[in-house]
Amino acid sequence: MTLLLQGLALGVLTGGLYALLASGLSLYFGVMRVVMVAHPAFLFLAAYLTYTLHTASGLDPLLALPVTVPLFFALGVAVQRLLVARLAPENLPMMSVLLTFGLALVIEGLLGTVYTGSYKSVSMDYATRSLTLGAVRLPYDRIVAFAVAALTLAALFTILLKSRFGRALRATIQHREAARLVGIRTERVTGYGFGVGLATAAVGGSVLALITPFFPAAHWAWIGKLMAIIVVGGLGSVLGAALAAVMLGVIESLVLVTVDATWATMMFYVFLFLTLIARPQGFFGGRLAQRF
Amino acid sequence: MVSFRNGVAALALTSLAISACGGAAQEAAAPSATAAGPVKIGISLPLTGDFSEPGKGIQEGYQVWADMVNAKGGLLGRKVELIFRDDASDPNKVSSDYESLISQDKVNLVFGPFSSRLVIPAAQVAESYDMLFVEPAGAAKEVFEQGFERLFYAAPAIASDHYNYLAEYLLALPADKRPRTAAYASLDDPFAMGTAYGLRDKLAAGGIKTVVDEVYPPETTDFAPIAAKIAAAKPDLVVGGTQFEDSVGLVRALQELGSQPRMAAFSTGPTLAEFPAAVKGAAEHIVSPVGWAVSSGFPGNDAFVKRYKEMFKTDANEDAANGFTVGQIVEAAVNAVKCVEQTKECQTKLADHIRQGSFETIVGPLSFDDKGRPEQAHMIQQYIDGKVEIVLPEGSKAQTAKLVYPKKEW
Amino acid sequence: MSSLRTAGLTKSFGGVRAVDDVTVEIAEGRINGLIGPNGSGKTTFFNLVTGLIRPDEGRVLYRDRDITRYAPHRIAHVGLGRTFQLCRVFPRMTVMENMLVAVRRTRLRELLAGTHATGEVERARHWLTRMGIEHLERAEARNLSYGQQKLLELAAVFMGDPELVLLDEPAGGVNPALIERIVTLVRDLNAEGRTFLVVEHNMDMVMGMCDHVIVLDRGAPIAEGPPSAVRADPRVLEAYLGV
Amino acid sequence: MRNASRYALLAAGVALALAYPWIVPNLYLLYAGVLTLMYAATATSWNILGGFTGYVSLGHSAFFGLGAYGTGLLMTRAGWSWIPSLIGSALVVALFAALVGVAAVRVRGASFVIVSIALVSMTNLLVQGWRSLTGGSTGLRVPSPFPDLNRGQSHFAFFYLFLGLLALVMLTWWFISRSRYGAGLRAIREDEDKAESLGVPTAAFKVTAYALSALFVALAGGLYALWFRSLDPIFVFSILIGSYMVLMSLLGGVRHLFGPLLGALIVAPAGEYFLVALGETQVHLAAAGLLLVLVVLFMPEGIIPAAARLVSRPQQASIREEAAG
Repeated sequence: MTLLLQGLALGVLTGGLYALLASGLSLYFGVMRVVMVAHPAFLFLAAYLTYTLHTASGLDPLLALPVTVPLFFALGVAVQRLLVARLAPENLPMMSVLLTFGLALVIEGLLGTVYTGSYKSVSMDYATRSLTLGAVRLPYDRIVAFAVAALTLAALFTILLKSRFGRALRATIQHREAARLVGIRTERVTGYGFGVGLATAAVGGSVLALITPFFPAAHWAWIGKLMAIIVVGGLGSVLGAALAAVMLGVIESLVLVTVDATWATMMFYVFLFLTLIARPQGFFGGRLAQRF
Repeated sequence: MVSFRNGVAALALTSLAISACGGAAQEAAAPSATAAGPVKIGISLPLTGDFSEPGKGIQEGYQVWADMVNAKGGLLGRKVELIFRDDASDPNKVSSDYESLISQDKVNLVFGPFSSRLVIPAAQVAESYDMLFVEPAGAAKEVFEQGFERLFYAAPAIASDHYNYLAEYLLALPADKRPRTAAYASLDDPFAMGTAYGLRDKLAAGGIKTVVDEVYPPETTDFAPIAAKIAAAKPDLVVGGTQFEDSVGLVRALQELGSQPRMAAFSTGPTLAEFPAAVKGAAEHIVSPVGWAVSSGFPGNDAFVKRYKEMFKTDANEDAANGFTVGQIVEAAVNAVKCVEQTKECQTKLADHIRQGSFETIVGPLSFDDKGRPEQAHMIQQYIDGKVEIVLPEGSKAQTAKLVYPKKEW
Repeated sequence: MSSLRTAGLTKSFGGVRAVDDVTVEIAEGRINGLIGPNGSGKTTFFNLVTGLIRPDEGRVLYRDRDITRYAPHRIAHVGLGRTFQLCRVFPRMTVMENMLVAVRRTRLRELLAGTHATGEVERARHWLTRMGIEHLERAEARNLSYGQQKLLELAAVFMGDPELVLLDEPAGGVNPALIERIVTLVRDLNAEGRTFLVVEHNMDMVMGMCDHVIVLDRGAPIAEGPPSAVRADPRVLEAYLGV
Repeated sequence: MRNASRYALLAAGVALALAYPWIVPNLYLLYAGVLTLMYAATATSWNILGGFTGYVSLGHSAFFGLGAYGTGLLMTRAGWSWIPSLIGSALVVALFAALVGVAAVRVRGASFVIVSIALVSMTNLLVQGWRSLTGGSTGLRVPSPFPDLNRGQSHFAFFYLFLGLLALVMLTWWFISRSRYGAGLRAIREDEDKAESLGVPTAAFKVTAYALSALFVALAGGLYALWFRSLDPIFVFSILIGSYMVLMSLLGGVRHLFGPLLGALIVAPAGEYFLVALGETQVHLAAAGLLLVLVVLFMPEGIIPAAARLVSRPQQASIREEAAG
């Protein structure tokens, strides 16, 4: 019983992190119907940059964010404007996958060249302690990760819901043509949407660096999981992805403590297929899955 | 239409080719013409991809060996030249690398690649060309069950024997101090599982109860729930069949979840230089099997350590030592049988010599059984006061400190 | 005998009833017009009938067979063909390849046989010739002019040998000469026994070509009858003029 | 005239392919030839789905791996001989693909890609986790189908076996391309709803294309198992193998019979070249990635159409004029 509670608590914390890591993927898909296979590679690029800043300055990895977030925002706009936007619209969903797959390889190769293939890690003093609540222990680094994820997502939702840019972005997501007709510069908004997506990768990368060692090829293990999350959540729905992330995080953790790690990882794909069979549009909103 | 004709012709020619004993095969089997010139040694290593880090260590070990041999005047008076290929951690590439090194570059010798998972396909190629195959990294027991006749593992022990000294130590403890329960978590990998299960089987036979036995796939990114499972079982002993990432993940998570075993043993991870920093203070008193030590005092080891530092500006590690050991064994065999050609005759002589001989190496004296398994055991290292000390076997030249048990809390 | 019949057909999009309780009957052998102001539900009605979207309520019957829940391709198999509002051809396929897509029966042997062997290519040439675009057989569809694409779309539909043809704005974006040609074609094909249901904004064309006209407004039929009668109906004028 | 030169070119190509094992100077080149043929066969098989319907599957290595493991397991566990094992395994995989296809082809575009990626991860987890059957991470050793042949002779045999498979797949592709089934599949790529309204049972068409494509990839996987004789889940169920199929097809041209073959003939040696030329560091990964990016951006239709456009530009223009008239 204690074990189940512990598993549940860890699952919620991990799920929060998943939500942050997957939010960018939902955004790209929303604004451009693009599956960004390179997103996990960018996460690890951010993790490496965080590592460099951390080892050079000794600052907390989260203090790297003022540098990495704007950088990644600009990078995201550039990727959209210079690469993705050049693809022919008729088979954009397919070609974008290949394009971003190529990008992922480029990033992995460059990381390997610059940082070598060895493991890097950033560990802070709080990374080994935990908060005890009754029989359940909550590791501080997970709490920090969860808190950062929650704050970032809250900021993201605030931007999406309250700002003019957010409204333009949502309009673009929901109906591109209509958005253009009411005077929204959809091209520019799309670029910024990509930028925001990649900015979440900057935050996600810093958090990842905090809780796990990493190496250039580490991104492969994340692609499948994150993709499964955004499909279960409903493609293009940031909120749906966040809910699905927490749900799958909890399920993964519970299966792990009761069955084993193979089945725990398998759960992501089991739910992916269940979603496709039962509700292709996803469980938490988003109507786009079937069409794109 | 044309494609169809093509298919028929292909089938017809297949039977022809089989009966005709391919021209290319004969060509390749021909002995290399020139006896002079450098001794070329072909090596495929994972310089990129999942196994790239240890691959690089082994490459450096090979380079130090070649440098030192050439300084001494080479092999049989001929300069040694290493030809490296990157296999990108891909078995197809490993095979094609050895295929090209042997049949195209006509190398005199081949040395092994890294990882049990790549050694088998590589050894298949070498074996089919009747080449001697001494390898630095294929420690899983399955490697030796393939019927290879020219494969030798140049380290003290295969994976399942890595913890032998630790098992002896624990089972020799007086009953009131001996751990009663043990938890095992292992990466799904033949080498990592080999180490953990080798220890598990010996301890279980000695009456130490297994309370957790987890295997996790390489895709696992979150180790906290596994640690939670271990923490809930409150074992006296925690054993991780790990590589790097997972050893760090497990140690951190166990620590966070308040699991305080009396002993913690992890393979591979703690032997890497990055480990103490990655787990902060938690490295203290963690034990690991290790095949080589700076301090071992085995003949030649100090020279190796010194030359390595000169060449690469950092301290030598176990991977490099394993690579170097391969060179040492082959060097001894070549000098003994006085040939270094790609011919079946010469390669057979070399293999026979290695099978029967005993070799002084920087990891200690090595000898092999008829399957190519080394017959010694790994040492056990422990972090004591932040330093890596060799704690087992008791009374050996290499021992630098006494094993601390039970460990301090992390 | 009725060709197509709908009973209480209803479809809402987010609270708006795009098609509201439509019960109509299309008689066999006639050219029927379906008109109405923008947003009156004509295209939604087409999509419901051809199975591209599912109705919330109501039934669709073709020759007294209930096809409400049929997948679109099965509806095509029973003999309904349609064109789309903004002409849809397969852009990166040649004209001839476009022609060979339509399937009336799924017999494995026919599907797998080479197209030359089964005489399909001859049939395709026949239809292309009737549309007057036979010389473009080898061109890619995306290289055709808009009018040619319209003709190609029409020709491709007839490869499926439909008895009832639904045309969604056949005159939209087309020059007067071509409209004339399409009207003649539809008349000829009707004379050969095919039934038509035409959505069209070009009133001259509808009134000149159709035998029977149905008027939709806000998702519901408001008038029906011969063109002359419909034209005179005050409800129709009201709907169009928005009075 | 054009046809005649085309047939001459084809005949020369076929003759060269048949003669290849006899003219290469060493076994490595023969080995590389076998590997290239294998890639060409898998890429062409992939193209039965990808080229006709436009559904990009990054996960065909799932079928490759299942075909390989199926063949190996039927031989080692059931004691079948290699030919029934190979065929039996491929048929089972095709059936499995059909079942997966029913769920997978319900979604289009990006979602389909995600599903295909998930499929590789799933099969990898399954085969790796089911240790008692498959040997798990230890891998599976497959007995040699020709125990009497030495390595060179075995390469010889498999060169022609893979060549035969490639011929079979290309023949199938060609056969489909000139049938109404093929026209229907192409129409799905262009406009799925429109195809459906013309009476094309799109779901059934897609599932059969998916299964057929899987069948041939599984055959290639089975042959690979027999040839390589050492299987390891993380290598055969690798997303990279699947993406190679895509890259090769795309590079050559997905709408052409010879596209994937051409792609394989370029990518396989180029991969070797990158490794040798840039092998010391991971730059070669970046180079491969960059190549993919460039192809996608500047030659999305592949080399064959790009080359054809160069050759026949005037003709193209005349069609356009005629069309406008």
